[in-house]
Amino acid sequence: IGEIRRYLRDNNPIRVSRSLRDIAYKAIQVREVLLNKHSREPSLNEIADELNLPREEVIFAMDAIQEPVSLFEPIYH
Amino acid sequence: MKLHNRMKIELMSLPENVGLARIAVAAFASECNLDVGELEEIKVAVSEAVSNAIIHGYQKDANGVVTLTATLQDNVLEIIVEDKGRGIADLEQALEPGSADDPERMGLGFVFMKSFMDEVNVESEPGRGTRVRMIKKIPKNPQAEN
Amino acid sequence: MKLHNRMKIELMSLPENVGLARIAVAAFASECNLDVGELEEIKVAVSEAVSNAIIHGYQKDANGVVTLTATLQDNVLEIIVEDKGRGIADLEQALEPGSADDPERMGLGFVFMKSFMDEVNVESEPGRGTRVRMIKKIPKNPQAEN
Ligand SMILES: Nc1ncnc2c1ncn2[C@@H]1O[C@H](COP(=O)(O)OP(=O)(O)O)[C@@H](O)[C@H]1O
Ligand SMILES: Nc1ncnc2c1ncn2[C@@H]1O[C@H](COP(=O)(O)OP(=O)(O)O)[C@@H](O)[C@H]1O
Ligand SMILES: [Mg+2]
Ligand SMILES: [Mg+2]
Repeated sequence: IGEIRRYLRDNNPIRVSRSLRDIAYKAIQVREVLLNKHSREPSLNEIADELNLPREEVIFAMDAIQEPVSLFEPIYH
Repeated sequence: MKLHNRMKIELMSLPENVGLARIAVAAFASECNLDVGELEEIKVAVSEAVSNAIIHGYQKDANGVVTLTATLQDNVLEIIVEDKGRGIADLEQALEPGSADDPERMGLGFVFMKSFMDEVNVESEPGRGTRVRMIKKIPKNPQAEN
Repeated sequence: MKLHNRMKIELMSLPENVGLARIAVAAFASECNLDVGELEEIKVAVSEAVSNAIIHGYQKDANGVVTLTATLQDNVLEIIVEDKGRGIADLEQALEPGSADDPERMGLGFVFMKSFMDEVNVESEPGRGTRVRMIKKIPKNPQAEN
């Protein structure tokens, strides 16, 4: 347990927002690569597979780099 | 009809929960093998419906509960967003573009929902609440292996 | 005690919903300004509890419903995972490491939950279901900006 805990901690002294941004940018790059390779829009599953991440992690990250509320809801900004 | 998956979420009526609803629905829909753009459209539709429940339904009273139900049956994704808030008196007018009651708002929420989803039904009763039911047909096989 | 936020999620007992539960909790907890390691630990604890409900509680019968409740009150995050499955006959033994009923499993789920969360309580009744309540103290101000 101690080892797993150390693994989780040591690799991640950073803020969540920062790590999500990193994943999101990687996802955007991978999407671009797959798009060029197959000449079609890749599915989220394909992007997640390529990144070796669960697809919900990619969703969470991609969402984090967007506006917190919908683009069309100016009221909170 | 084969039921593939279902989830129900109850959220406090807080602006930060719009993001939560959006991520949960995207994660739910992601088993349908959609691409990022298709997921984005579903997320926008859900954001609009949940924001409406919070802003208009409960008028930002955090104690309200917004209920989101997502069901995946055959190739059909159904999303229902419900509130027990103040309801809509003139539903026909509310569904039109630019019907915002506040000049700062664009009044495009329902328009987005209708353009991003294949079907949108709204039921509302003044003083009792609103229920928005949205349907999206999934072009690909839901449980397809990648 | 000030209630900051609450959500309740009901999920079908499907393995793919473990990821959904994990990400919903991550989104919920992300307003607590945790670092990645802390958030990751909470996600592991939730994954273990939800997996147990699906694998052991409902023995993979997809019709079971797993309920996840998350509450943020003052600096305390409470997570409850509940199932109406077969329950645990010998709770004391189940909480020990290596108590797996299947030699392929490690029997470390509860051990992880206990080491990653500040408090873990399990209630269970054979034939009626199991309820795991986990508490995490949030060191920082919940609504702090990063
Ligand atoms: N859940 C709801 N409860 C009460 N009123 C609502 C609800 N959803 C929408 N409305 C009403 O319908 C109108 C149009 O909604 P919408 O198209 O999203 O535009 P906007 O939110 O920008 O005003 C709102 O201004 C509001 O009066
Ligand atoms: N929700 C549950 N319903 C029924 N039995 C459970 C539940 N959660 C745990 N158990 C029992 O407790 C044991 C220990 O659980 P855990 O520590 O997670 O180890 P593992 O899941 O690897 O067996 C399980 O093997 C199972 O017998
Ligand atoms: Mg709106
Ligand atoms: Mg386990």
